[in-house]
Amino acid sequence: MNAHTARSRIMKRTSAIVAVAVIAALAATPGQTQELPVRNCTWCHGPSAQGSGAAPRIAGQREQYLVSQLHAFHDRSRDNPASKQYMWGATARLSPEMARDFALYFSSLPAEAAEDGDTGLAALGKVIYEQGVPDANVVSCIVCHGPRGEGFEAIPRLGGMSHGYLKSRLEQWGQGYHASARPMPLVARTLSADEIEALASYLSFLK
Amino acid sequence: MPIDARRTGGSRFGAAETLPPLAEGRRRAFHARSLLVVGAVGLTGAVTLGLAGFSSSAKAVPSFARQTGQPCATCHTAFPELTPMGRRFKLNGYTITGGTEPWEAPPIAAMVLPTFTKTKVQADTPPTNPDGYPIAHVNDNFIMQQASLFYGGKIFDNLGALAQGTYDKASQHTYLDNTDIRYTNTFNFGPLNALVGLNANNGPTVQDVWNTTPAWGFPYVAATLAPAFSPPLTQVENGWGGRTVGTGAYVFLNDMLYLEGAAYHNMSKGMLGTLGQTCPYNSDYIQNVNAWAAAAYPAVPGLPFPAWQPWSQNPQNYSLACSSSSLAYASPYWRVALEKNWGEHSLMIGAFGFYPEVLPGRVMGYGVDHYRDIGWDAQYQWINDVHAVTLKVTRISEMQNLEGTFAQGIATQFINAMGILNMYGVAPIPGNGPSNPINYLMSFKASGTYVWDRTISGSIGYFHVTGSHDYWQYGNALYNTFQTGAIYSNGNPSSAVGLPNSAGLIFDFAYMPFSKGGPELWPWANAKIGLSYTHYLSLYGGTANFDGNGIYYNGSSWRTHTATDNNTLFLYTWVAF
Amino acid sequence: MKTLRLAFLLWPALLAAASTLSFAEDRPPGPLPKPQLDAKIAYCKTCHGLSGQGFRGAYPMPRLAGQQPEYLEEQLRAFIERRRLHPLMQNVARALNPATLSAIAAHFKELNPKPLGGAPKDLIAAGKKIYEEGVPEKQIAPCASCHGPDARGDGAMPRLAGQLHDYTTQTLASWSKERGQDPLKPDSSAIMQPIAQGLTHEQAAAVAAYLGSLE
Amino acid sequence: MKVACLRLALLAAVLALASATAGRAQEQGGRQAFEAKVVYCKTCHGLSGEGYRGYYPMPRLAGQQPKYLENQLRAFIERRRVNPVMFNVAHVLTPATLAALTAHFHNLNPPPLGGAPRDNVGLGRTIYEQGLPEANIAACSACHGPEAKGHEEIPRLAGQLYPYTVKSLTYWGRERGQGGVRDDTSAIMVVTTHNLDAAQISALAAYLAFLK
Repeated sequence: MNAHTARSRIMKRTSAIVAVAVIAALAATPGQTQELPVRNCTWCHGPSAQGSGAAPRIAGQREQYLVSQLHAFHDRSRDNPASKQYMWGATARLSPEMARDFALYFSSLPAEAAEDGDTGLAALGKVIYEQGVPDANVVSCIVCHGPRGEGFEAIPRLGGMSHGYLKSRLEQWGQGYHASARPMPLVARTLSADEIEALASYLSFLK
Repeated sequence: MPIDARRTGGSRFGAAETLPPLAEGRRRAFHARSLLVVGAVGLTGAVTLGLAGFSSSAKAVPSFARQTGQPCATCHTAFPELTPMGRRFKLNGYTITGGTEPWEAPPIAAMVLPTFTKTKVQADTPPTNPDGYPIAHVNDNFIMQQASLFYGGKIFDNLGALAQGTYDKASQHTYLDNTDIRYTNTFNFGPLNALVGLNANNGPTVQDVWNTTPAWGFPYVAATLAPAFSPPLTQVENGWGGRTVGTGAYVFLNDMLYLEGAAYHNMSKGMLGTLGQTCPYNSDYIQNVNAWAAAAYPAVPGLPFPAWQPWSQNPQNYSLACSSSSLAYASPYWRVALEKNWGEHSLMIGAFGFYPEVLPGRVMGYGVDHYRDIGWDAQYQWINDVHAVTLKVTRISEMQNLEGTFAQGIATQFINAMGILNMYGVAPIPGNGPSNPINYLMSFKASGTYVWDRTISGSIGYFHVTGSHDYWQYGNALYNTFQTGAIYSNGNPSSAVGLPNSAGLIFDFAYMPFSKGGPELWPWANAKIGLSYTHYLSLYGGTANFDGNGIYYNGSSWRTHTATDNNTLFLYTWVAF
Repeated sequence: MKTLRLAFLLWPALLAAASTLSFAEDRPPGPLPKPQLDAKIAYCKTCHGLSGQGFRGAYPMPRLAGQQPEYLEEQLRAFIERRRLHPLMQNVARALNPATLSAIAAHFKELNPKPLGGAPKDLIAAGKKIYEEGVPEKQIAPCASCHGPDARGDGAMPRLAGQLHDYTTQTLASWSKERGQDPLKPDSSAIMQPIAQGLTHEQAAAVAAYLGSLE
Repeated sequence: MKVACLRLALLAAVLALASATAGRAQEQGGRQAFEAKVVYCKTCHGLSGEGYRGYYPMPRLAGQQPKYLENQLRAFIERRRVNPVMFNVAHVLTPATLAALTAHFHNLNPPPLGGAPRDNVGLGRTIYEQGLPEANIAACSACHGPEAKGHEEIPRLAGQLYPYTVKSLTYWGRERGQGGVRDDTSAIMVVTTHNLDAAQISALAAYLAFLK
């Protein structure tokens, strides 16, 4: 009984100390995200914005691209199933200023490569990425997205994005979603399932 | 729940044997039912356990949808089951925004839950408690099971809460249901990203974000007017919810590793009363007091309370009569989980532990029961645009060092044997306590849920309870017969073979019309119309006549209890707005 | 950027100044040093063909290869003095001082690429006839009498051999509108004026075709 | 893995054989194949051939002189003009497809894509129309025409993308006239591109970018 009482006391004291320490730590950190509620984004896109699940990496993404996509969600022209489900609501009340701020913030974060594609397919993906398949009217991606998949202005950075995200975007363009994002629907329509798989694999490793 | 049920069940004191057993039976039936609801099958943290016998549930809280601008399906597959995003919303302390601001629409939501319950064979007695739902029938019960009011959302900055106030129709009272308050922040230490939170809640695993732990495990809703027999539950399952205060801290590292520590403290009876958690009283005691104690014992100065007053006129009576167990000391709880998300997949493996130090029946002087509950759990989810599959498995093993109950049982037996009149009108615990000072109980659950297009869900669950052999704990038909001289069904967990072993299957189908967005007028509304069926494979170590008892049905035909008699069809409608 | 803008603002002023001032005043006398001269010649060849053989751009750019230096120099002066109207060439020529101009003219004189060609072959015979015999009924003298039997020219008389036929046609058609435009300072273009006027379009085309085929 | 390697090998084989065998487009023949090829071109060069600003600027093809286009596509194949991507694109085109494509693009007339700095459009116009004689920069208009519509093998410049013009003029000698081919028309531009400085190129490109 005494032992239990003592244990209980220690526990109470320990939990109190822990609580105080944590509160102190919390209070001591500068509120770097006070104005910009980045947690609204990192909630799904991962704490370092490296993407999680269906939510793509947004860290290091092109600022102009991020802005354009936020607007596309807002005006509902980007109508992929996941966009519709998550991003329409998330951007419904987003002001253009805040969209710009978010874009600026996330574009400034360092990006990590997902490296979750099929390594065996990466070589084929590289050929398609760099050269296209002219016989099949598949354009080369490199001309718009750059040799390291770095993107350009409002053309997104692709290097190191997750295999699953890239794949579903390409598939969904082929299915008619987000038709306003020309010329990507045209590109996606010419790609076979295998080629999409290979491209997504290659890009997931590209840094 | 056998222990609790015994504790709260009929007294063996004095004229107990002469009291109408029916009342006792009702009581026990009621407790068994509430346990089913709460814990085993239990909805979320639902609360109250054997004690009060009400159950509740929290679900897709529309105020969350308003605050985030997200449809229910962002966080829930089939609510209240969470998606990876739902888990992160909770871990972030309900503070994610993106939708309406609190001043535009307060984070208040409401919910009603009308249900209909039908068992394969009607119960021996209508499921209700002495002052509870007055119009329950032995079968086919329609009830507006509960109505809840939520505060759900950000309070300010990084502080957020889910608090649920519930009116429970079956027990006809209002109480503070699942409550979880959090303060969170994020830190980066080099490559390490840490989401740190402080948390206060009112029941173990109420704060947990996976649906493998008892508070939010499958099935998510169950009848408050449930069948007479239900398997016993472990401590972490049977829900200290609503009767304890847990404080703790957690950290979620790199979006992957979750570590949590908490301590649960007892709530004072006064606080329980304030929060609406009525404390079940001992009917024997009341009957004793009202019927004859006052006459037998005129006022005696110096007694700790005026036992002769009608119980209802003296709050202290009520307080003392509270027969629920309480936590004797701060009881630790820990949780470890590793969740890995890749693409559309999410896998979690984890473990948790709860070590309640229980004061049985709040009776001091006989010692404390020490429990050690260790749970292992795993959950796999695959969610894409159309399909969502969730597979869950949980195994909880409990070591019971029943020091206090055992000692009280011996004392009760001694009192009964010696014919000693207990001046307080209350035996230490009713019944004889457990046969063994140390028992074990194991609860295994596995379930799978498939949701199509976020609107139609189908689930199958399997539960299996095994434990050590204990005649007194799990009932003894021969003993009952011998004791009472007549054969009654008392509804008490009764096993002809002294085993808790039970198993069953649960099927659940539901339609959630508003998961992708509610009606135009109020797009945050959520609803779930569901049908569930529980099929008992065995109860208390048997299938046919598992309790060794029988009853004269309709006054003439003799009937025994079969496990499948309890098979329950349950129709429910959740409407939250 | 600022300097650029400044240059832009100053540009019209520079143009105006250049047209009134003698080119010699703001430029060092004497020919350019070799590298700069080469650069200048390459500049000419951008339009007039890499071997001076002429080039068909938006307009036909005349062959300069083998051209008489005296004629070349005179024409460049005519551009500068606006006796011959050609905004582009006026602009080009005023950047050249006399010594450079001479050096360029000497350079082109030495070139002898094949004619650019492209003239309709069926007109060559008729053109040869006119070139060698003139059009007596219109008092048009044989071209050969001034430009020489092989059309190589001499001194102030330009070489015509190998000239782009479309350039020749266009030149003859617009003679009086393009050349001898300063009444106060008549020049040798007056000699050709009646001839250019006297030739019909078909005759001019025939002569041009013949000249275009001459090496 | 195996499948991937196989596909890769196949792709390589196709690439190698493509110049020797007739292109797929011709084999398939028909209008549909041609339309697909047109869409293919437009994927990069703009859906109306107006050009597109990717990581590399994709030049405007609309209104371009067929002869110029044809010559450039041949230049890619013959490696007179070095561009790995366009090499791949060009070498699968049959002569008939190529001719039809150039005609198709010649007939398009979308407004210019624009998007150039406007500060020095005036200087650009001066260079274009009059040249800079002191700097030995010939007037562009002499060859490319007063409206920059081009002529035969002389390309249209009007409406060309600013970054493309800048890039072309800046790296002229490195991209064009490669492989020691003597009669490549790109030689004509060498001197001018050499003499233009960055500011002048920018001004010129900006002027052309807005020209309809």
